[in-house]
Amino acid sequence: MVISIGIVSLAYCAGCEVALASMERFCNLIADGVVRIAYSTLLVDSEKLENVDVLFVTGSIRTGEDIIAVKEASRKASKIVAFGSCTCFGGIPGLGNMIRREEIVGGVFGSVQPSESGLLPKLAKFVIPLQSVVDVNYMVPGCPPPEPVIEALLESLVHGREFTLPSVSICNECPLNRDDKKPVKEPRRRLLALNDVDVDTCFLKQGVLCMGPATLAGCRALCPSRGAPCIGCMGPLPNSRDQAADMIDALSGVFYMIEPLERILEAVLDPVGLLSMFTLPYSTIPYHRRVGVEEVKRDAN
Amino acid sequence: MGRVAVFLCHCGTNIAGVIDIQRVAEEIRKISGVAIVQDSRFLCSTDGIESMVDSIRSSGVDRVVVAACSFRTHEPLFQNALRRAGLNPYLLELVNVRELCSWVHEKEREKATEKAVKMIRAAIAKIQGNQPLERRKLPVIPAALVIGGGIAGIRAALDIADAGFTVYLVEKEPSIGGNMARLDKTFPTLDCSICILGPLMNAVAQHPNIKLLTYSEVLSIEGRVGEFSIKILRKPRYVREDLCKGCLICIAKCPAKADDEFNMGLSHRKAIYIQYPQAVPRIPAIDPSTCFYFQKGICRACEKLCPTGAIDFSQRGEVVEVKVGAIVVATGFEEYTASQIYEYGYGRYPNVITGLQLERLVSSYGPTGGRLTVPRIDREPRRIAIVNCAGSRDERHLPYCCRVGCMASLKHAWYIKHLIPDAEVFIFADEIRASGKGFEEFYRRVRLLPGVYIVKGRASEVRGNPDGTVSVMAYDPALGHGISINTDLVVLEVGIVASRSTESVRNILKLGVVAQGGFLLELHPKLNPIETAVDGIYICGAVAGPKDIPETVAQASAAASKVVSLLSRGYIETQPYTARVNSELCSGCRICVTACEYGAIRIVEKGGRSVASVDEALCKGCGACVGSCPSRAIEIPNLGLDQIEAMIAEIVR
Amino acid sequence: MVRLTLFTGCFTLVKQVAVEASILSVLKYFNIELVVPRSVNCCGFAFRSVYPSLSLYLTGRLLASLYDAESSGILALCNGCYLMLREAIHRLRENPRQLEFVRSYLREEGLDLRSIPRIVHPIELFHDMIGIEVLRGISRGGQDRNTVIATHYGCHALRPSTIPSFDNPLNPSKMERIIEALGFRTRDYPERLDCCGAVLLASNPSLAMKMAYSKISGTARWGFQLLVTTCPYCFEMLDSRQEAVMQMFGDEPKLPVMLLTQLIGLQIGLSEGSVALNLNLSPVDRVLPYILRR
Amino acid sequence: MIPVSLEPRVIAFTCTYCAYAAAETAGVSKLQYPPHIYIIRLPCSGMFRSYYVFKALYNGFDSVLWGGCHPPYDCHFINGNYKARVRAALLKSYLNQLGFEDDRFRLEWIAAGEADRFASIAKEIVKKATSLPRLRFLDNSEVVSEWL
Repeated sequence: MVISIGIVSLAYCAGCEVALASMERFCNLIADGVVRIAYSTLLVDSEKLENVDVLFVTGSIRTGEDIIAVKEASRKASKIVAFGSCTCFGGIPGLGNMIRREEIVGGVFGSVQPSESGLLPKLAKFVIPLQSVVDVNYMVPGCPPPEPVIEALLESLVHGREFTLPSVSICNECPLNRDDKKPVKEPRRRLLALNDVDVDTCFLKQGVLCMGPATLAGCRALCPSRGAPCIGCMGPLPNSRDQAADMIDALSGVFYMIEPLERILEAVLDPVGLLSMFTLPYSTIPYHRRVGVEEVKRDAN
Repeated sequence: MGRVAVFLCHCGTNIAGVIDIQRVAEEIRKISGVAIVQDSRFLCSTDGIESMVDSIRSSGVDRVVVAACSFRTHEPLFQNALRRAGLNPYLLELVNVRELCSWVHEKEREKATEKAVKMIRAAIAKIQGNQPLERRKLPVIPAALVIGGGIAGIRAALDIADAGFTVYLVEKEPSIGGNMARLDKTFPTLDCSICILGPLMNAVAQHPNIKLLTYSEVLSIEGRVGEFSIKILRKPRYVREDLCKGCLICIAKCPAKADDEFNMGLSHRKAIYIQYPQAVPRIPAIDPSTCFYFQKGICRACEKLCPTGAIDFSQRGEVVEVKVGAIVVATGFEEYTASQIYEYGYGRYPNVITGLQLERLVSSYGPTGGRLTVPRIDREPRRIAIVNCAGSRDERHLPYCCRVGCMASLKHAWYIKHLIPDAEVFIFADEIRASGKGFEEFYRRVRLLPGVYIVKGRASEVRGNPDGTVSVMAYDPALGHGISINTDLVVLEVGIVASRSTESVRNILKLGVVAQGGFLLELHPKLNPIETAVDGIYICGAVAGPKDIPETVAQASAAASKVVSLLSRGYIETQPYTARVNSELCSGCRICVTACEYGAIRIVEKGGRSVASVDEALCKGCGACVGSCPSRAIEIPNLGLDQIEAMIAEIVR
Repeated sequence: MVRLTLFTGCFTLVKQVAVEASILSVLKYFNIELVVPRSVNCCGFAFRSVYPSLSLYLTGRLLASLYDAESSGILALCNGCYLMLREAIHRLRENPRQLEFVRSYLREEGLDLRSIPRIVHPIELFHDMIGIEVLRGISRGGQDRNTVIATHYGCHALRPSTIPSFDNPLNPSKMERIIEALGFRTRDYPERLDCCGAVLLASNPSLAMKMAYSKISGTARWGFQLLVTTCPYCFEMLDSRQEAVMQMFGDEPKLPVMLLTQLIGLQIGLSEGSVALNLNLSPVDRVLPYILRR
Repeated sequence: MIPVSLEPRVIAFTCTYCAYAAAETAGVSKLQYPPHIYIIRLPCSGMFRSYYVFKALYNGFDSVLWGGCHPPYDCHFINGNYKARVRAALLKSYLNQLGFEDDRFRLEWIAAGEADRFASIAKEIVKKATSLPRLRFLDNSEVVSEWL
C-alpha cells in the first residue's frame, strides 16, 4: 500500500520541505513506491489537496487564510504532522507576536492597505501553534527537523513503530557537556564571543548563552558539537511549559557570581529574541502585551 | 485524590475575632476531597490535639490541613498528632491564618475571611501532592583528618586525639611546625616561639591516637560527612622512618647544597636535611633535585655512613587510604610575593627583606645563629627601616589588613634594639593597629625605646643608593612634605595570603574561597566561622583569614570541639526535604551541580545516560537546584513544581 | 607594508621638531608608511584638569577626524596625546552617556566615531610592530657594547594604571629590551619612573625645575652614559632645559639625552643631521664615540 | 468601591528564613497591611522559578513579589539570594520587553527582623497593583474564532 502524503505550507521558508526532500531515506521510500507525495506546492505539480493518509503542515499560522486552510486540509487527512518548529511552536514568525498586526502591515506596506484589495490575506491577531487549531498526531520540532527525528517519524509512518521524542535536553547528547561547570565570572555576548571561544568546552561554562539546557534533544547537538552555541530551535522539553523561563533559571544557576548584574543583561541584550526565538507563541505569555492583552480599568469609585 | 481533614483553630479570639470561622468551614466543606472540617477553640490545647487525633483516626483521612499559626512554633506539635493518629507527619500542611491573616487584617474582617478561605484552599490543593517522608540515620566513622601541621593543625589534632578519636595529621613538609616554627619570638609577650611550640610538636609525635603523615599530600577526597575516604600521597623521603634513629650523621657528610626554604632562602641546607633542629619527626629527607646520587649517579655518602642502614634510594611514593568522619583544614598562610610590590625593591636590593626573613635572621637556629646582619653583605646594620602594610590595604595587591603586621613591626623593632642597642629603627606606618590583649601596652613599650621612631606615613618607595644603602621615601603628614630616610636594611611587613597548597586542597574539597587572598570561605562570617558549606569539613587558623597565634589556637580548638561533638554522637540524621532527581527527565546538564553550594549533587551513569544524583546526607533542601533545573527533573518532596502551580491557580480562582 | 596615521601633537611641531624629523627618517628605513592627516586638533590635554568635558570632546573629535579605514592605528608621538587618546577610548567605552555626549556634538560637524582605532606608542611600535628580532638585525656591531643606557618612559605613557597601556605601569621593560636588542646595556635605577617635571612647568616652575634636577642628577650618579626617551615633553625638560636646570642648582650639564628614534637612526646608519641630533642641547657629543658605527 | 472581581491580587514568594520570617513578625507586631497579598513559603529564594511568575501573571495576578535575604551574607543557604537576583534581573528584562510594567514583578530583600519593611512593601505593592489595569490575556481560541 502506498502512503499518500500531503504537505500544506503556511508562513514558511521552505526549509522543512527541503530537509524532508533532501533525505536519502525519504527519496528511497518514494522511489520504492512506499510513499507518494500527493500534494505540495513546492515539491510536486498538483493543484488540489485530495484525501491523504498523512498531512504534513509546515510553517506558522500567521494569516486568517492559514487557519482556514489548515482546518479544511485537516478534514482530508487521517493523521496530521506538525512539521517544524514554526508549526509546533510558532517559530521565528512567532516573534511577530511582539508587534500588532496593523503595525506589521504598516511597517511592510506603508500607507498602502494591501488587504483591502482582497489580494493579500489578512493577518491573524497573533501567531498561534498548530495544535490550537486542529488536533495534531505528531509533533516534529526543529528548524528544520533534524535527520534522526525525521527518520523516526518515517519509521513510525511506514512501519507503525511508536514515534517518541526524547524527554531530555540537548545537553544529554552534547559532546561538550563533560565536566562540571563552575560559576561563571564573565558573561559574553554570543555574537561577539564567537571568535574566541574554545569550541571544545561547554559554552555556558565560558559565559556564552547556549540554549542547550532548555532545548529538546534529538538533533545530536548539531550546533554545539560544531562550535556554535545552541539557539533553541527544537523548542522546550515535553515536561516544560516555557523555554525562556527554563533558560532564565538555568542561567541563574551558572551566572550567579557575576557582578554587576548589568553585565548579564548586556550579554542577553534581546531576552525575548534570544530565549524565545522559536517558541514565543507556545510560551506561557505568548505575545507582547499590546498584541494579546486587554486592559480592564479598575475604577476606585 | 487523597481524603483531606481540615482543622480550623479559633486561637481564642486571635483568629476567630477577625475571621468568621463558620463561614470558612462552610466554604471549605464544598471542596471535593475534603472529608471532614472541624474547628476548635484552641487546637494546640490537650483537648484540641486529642479530638484531632480521634477525628483523623475515625474518619480515615490520609491528609491533614491545619489552619492555625506558625509552623515554627506549632508544626512539631501537630506532626506528632498525625504520628499518633497513624499518619506520616509530613502529610500535614499548616496554614498560618493568624500571623499572615487575622493579625494583619484586623479591620477588614470580610476580606480576611475570604483570604483565609483562599489560603486553606491553596493548602488543600497543595497537600494532594504530598508524600510520606522519613528521616534517616547514617553512621559516622570515629576518626578525623587534619590537613596542615602548623600550630592550628597541631592544636586541633591534639584536642581531637585527647577526646579519644583517631586523628590523621597530614603535613606536606618533612616536619610539622609550620610558620610558627620560623618565628623567633611571639608578640606581645616576647616568649620564645619554638619553646612553646616544641612541646606540642612532641606531644603530637607521641600521642597514641595521632597518626602523623609528614611529607604527604592529600590527593583526593570522596564521600560525605561521617564517611570520607581520603587518598594521601606519602612522598618518598629516601630514608626509612622505621630504621632512622635521628643521629643526623648523614647530613654532616652530605656534599650537595641547596637553598634553604625554611630559612626563606637566606642560607643553604644539604641535599639530605631536616628543616630545623627541633623538627618533628627527627627524620631527614633527601631532596632528589639536588642530591648528587639522583642527579649524577654518584656519591651515596649518606648510605655508607648511616649506622642503621636507613637510607633507601629505591623508595617510591606511596598512596595510603584512610577513612574518617570529619575533616579539619588548617593549611595556614604564607607571605605575599614581596617582589610584586615593585616600588619596595624586594628582589632588586639585597638589603630589603621580609618580616619572616628577619625572624630567621634573628633566630638562634637561623642562618646567622642569631646575629643580625644585612644579607649577602654581612654587615651589621645601623639604621633600619620597617615598612608596614607592604602589599596590604592596597587595591593593587591585597585590599585587606594582614592583622599581624603592626604588632610584628613593633616586635621586630624590639629584636633590633635588643641585638644592636645603638641601632636606629624607623617604622613607616599609616597607623599602628594595636587592638588585642596586651597589644597597646607593648606598643607603648616599644615606642618608648630610644632610637625607635614611628613615622606616620606609608612608605611610597624604597630606592637604592650607589653606596649600597637604601632610602625609604614617605610622605609625613606631620611635616607636610615628603621625607627620605637613608638606611642599611629595610624590613617589609608583607601582607599574608592563604598558603599555596590551599588551592589544591580547596579544589579537592570543593570549598568556597573569598575574593581576595585565597582564604577559605566560612559558612557564615558571624555565626558559623568554623564550618564550611560542606558538612563535616571545618576550617581553622590563617587559612580562614589573617589572624594571630592566640586566635588561631582558639579557632583550632573550636574546630576540634565541632569534630568531637560530631564523632562522639556517632551518627548523622538526614533531613527529609532532600532534593530528588527524576532520572527519566534529567538531561545531565550539570547546572544543578554548579548551583549546589553543598557539593551534594554528582553526575552518575544510569541506564547508559549521565544523570544527576543527590547525596541526601549533604543536601540541605534549599532548592537552589530546583530553581535552576531547566529540565524540571529535580524536586524537593512536598514542594513539587506542580504543587506550587496548583497553589497559584487555586488562589487566583 | 604597515600603514599608520601620524599624530605629532602640538609640542613636537612647535618645539621639539627632532621628534618628528627622527621618526620620519627612521620609519622610512623600516618600510612603515606614515599618513599625515589633513586636519587635526588639540588632543585636549591642556583642558584635562580644568574642563574635562571639553577635553573629552576634543579627543573624541580627534579620534573621529583621524579615522582611516586603511590604517592599522594612530601613532601618537607625545606621551600626553597618547594618554588622552587611550583615556578617551576607555571612557567612551565604559560610559555610554559620555559617548552620546561627544557624538551629539560631532554630529553637528558631520563627524562620527565609527570604529575605535588602535593607539600606538613609539615604544610599542618598535617593540611589538617592528619587533625585537628586526632591531637585533640592524645592529651590526661597531658600537661599544659596554655602554650603559638609562631608559625614561615618561609618566603618561604608562599611567594611570587603570587604563590599558603597552607595558606594566609599575615595572615596564619594553624599552629595555629595545636597548638590549640594539647592542647596548641597560639596568634598572631608582629614578627610572620619576617624573621629568614638564607638566608643572606652567603652574609651578620652580618645583618643575627641582624635579627635573632630581631626575637628571639622580640618573647621572649611577654612571649612565646616555638617557633615552621618546616623549617631546620629557625631552624638553631633560635635554633642552638641562643646562638651565643644572645651573639653577649650581651644577653643570652632565647627562647626554637622546630620543629613542635618534639612537635607532644612528644605529641604522643615518647621518646625525637626518635625525636632527644637532638640535640636542645636552652633551650628546660625549656619548657619540660609544654608539656610532664608524 | 472597586468591584470585588477587580480587586488587586498580589502573590508573594518568600524564603523561609528571611522574608517569610519578616511576614510572621509583622503578624506578631500586628502591623496592618491590605489583605490582597498572598504569601507562599519556599525554603530559599534560590528555589523561586521564573515560570511561577509567568504563570501567576497569566492566571490573573496583578503583581508578583519575590522576597529573599539581603546579600551578601544573610542567606541561610549561602547564596540562594544571588541566584534569585540573577533570575529576577533576566526575568524583569524579559517582561519589560514583553511590555509589562516594572511594578508587575519585583524582588525585595527583607531580613527576618524587618517586619515594618515587609508591611510597608506589602502596602506599597498592593497600592501599585491597584493603580495598574487588570489584564485579560487573549486565548488562542479567540484568534481562531475570528476566522471560523
